[in-house]
Amino acid sequence: MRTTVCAVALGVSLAAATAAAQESQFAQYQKMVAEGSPVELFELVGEELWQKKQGPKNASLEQCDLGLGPGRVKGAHARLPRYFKDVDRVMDVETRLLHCMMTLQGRSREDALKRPFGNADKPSEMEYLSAYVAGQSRGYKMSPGMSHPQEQESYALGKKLFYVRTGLWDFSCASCHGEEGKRIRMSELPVLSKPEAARPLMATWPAYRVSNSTFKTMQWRLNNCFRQMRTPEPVFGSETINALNMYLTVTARGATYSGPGTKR
Amino acid sequence: MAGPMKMRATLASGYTDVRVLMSHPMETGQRKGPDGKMIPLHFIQNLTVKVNGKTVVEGQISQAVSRNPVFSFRLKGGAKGDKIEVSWLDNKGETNRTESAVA
Amino acid sequence: MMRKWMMGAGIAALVLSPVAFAEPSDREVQEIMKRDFRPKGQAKMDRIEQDAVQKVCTASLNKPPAQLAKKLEADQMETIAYPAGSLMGNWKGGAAIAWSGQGMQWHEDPKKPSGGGCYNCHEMSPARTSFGTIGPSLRGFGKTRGNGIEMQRYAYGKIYNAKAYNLCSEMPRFGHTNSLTEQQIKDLVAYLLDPASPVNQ
Amino acid sequence: MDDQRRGWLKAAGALGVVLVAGLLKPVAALAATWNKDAFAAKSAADALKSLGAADTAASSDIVIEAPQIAENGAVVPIEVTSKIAGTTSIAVLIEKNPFPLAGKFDFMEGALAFVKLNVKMGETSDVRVVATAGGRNYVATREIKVTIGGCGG
Repeated sequence: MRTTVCAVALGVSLAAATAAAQESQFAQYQKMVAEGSPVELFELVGEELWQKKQGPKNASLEQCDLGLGPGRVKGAHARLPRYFKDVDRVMDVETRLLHCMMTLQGRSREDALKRPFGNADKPSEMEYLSAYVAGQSRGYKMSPGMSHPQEQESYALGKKLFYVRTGLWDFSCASCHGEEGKRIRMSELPVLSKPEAARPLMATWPAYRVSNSTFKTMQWRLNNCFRQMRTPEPVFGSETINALNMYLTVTARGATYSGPGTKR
Repeated sequence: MAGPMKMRATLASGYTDVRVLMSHPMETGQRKGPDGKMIPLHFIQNLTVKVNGKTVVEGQISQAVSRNPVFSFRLKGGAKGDKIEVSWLDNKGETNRTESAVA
Repeated sequence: MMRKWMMGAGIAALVLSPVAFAEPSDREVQEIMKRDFRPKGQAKMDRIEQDAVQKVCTASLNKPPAQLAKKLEADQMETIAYPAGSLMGNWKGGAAIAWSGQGMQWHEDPKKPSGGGCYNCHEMSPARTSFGTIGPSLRGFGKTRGNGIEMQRYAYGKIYNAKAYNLCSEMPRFGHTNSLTEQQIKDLVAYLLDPASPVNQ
Repeated sequence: MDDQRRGWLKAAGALGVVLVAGLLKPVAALAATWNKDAFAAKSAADALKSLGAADTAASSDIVIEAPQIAENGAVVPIEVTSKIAGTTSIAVLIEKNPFPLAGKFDFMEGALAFVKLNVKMGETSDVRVVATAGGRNYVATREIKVTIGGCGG
């Protein structure tokens, strides 16, 4: 109790000291793994796929409008999710990439989504593209859309969804990510409703994930959480997935994007 | 076909830092594929670092090196523009190489 | 689709605070989820159909009104089917069930037995150093609480349907959802209570 | 069969120059030696014997930088520096791996005795690093703990 009072009184410096004292036992590991990460290999392949002509229209994605206008990739990831007038809805980066595959390349939704999530032996097109696009936002401040009514709706829905008890085993996102200092086995669980926990996390997704030996996207992360919550499968690019992503990204806003990251 | 390699060679204080990323499955021969069959051993065995055509590091490695290997080496001194080349050879005889100038 | 609940939220929306405006109702959220999920493997759509417990715990953010909680806990207690005879199975079987985190996921074979995933959230045997902390430590459970029939019934019931004891508990209802069989739950009871179990060493 | 084989040899002879110039040379130009016995050894001691480094003296001039505890054994970063003058090679061995020798690096004029790599570790283990300088072998050891995380398994 006394430390809490002191921390408030002393402000930043002590707060920093407290954070250091509570540093994860895996901090050194995570730092070294991030320094020696193969993540850039995925950005390289993603850039090739971005420029590759394919689909019925034999077009590349280079004219894809990720929110800054056609063909502007620098800094775009850090401003997503946001409202897109041309489709009158909120989209995160993967939903928008899917949209561009369909509109620019003329591919069907089925074709473009045949394999949204890959594996180590064969990463997916979406994973490579996400790596490239995210890498182009390194150093940019995260500022998802928050002004359009639909963006605010999306945030509000995401926040509600975060606390919905559901699935065969009655979990909500908050069951695991709602309380400080909790673990699943040895995995430390960030309290994602808090900016200080959401920022470092959202600033490093998508990411090379050591457990999968490959690159993974945010939609995969959410999909995989629902799998472990024993629900049916959320639809790729659905309002539910976009809203959860919006809620987490808005909670993390202001962070400097430093991904694509490297995770356990 | 081999996936991409990426290298960065940068001048540090008194040495050149070489960081190289390689796409490779580094299969241990002890993992089952989706078809239930064991995936055979497939891993990089040799790697070579050259500066301006002269070999400076020769590495022999095993399947215990992680998938998509990342290595760092340090070269004495060095100057901007020095040509660094890294190549590898795996147990199936596949090879790849990349080169870049010290920045 | 969600326009309805944005009506009247216009003024709040002008203030750029993300927390200041109206939220969708629980019912609307349910409808959106039903539209946005698809059955896959053994995970059918009924799994996101909220029952009374899930509804109340969602609406109250896990702080249900006391009287309602009491009534629903009593309902949940009635779901617990106690087998006749001893509730103590084999602790060795229980050890494997407690350690396994598999089962009931959409990619898994429903014919294969599930694990209990106990170590995901609980410390149990001191020999297992990889354990979660979402639930309380169960180390020495039987040693400190005894292993008489009352304690067996409590442990069996808690694993079968944790919501009978604490309505908004984060613990799954392993028996009620047919995730674990009667024998598996008995084995877990033994893992918790048997003096020979590593949990009690 | 014999005829066929002779035919193939003849063709190979004719192509010999091309083969050497176009295919074999790049492969030969790579460091083509790979110490099979050392890498197949099932104990660190046997691996070191095969490397001709059975006798080692402890040295505090070999610096191993690695996490004390690794969250996932699939990628364990290890950084090794030998401050021993004239170091010509560094070998990295993971004692408890089925085949302990993970890598051996030879340093020629122009390179510092330094390497950083990621290795797989099946379980908590000592990591042994052997540096060779002036025909003598020096050793340093460090334990790395490996945990299992996640709830899918």
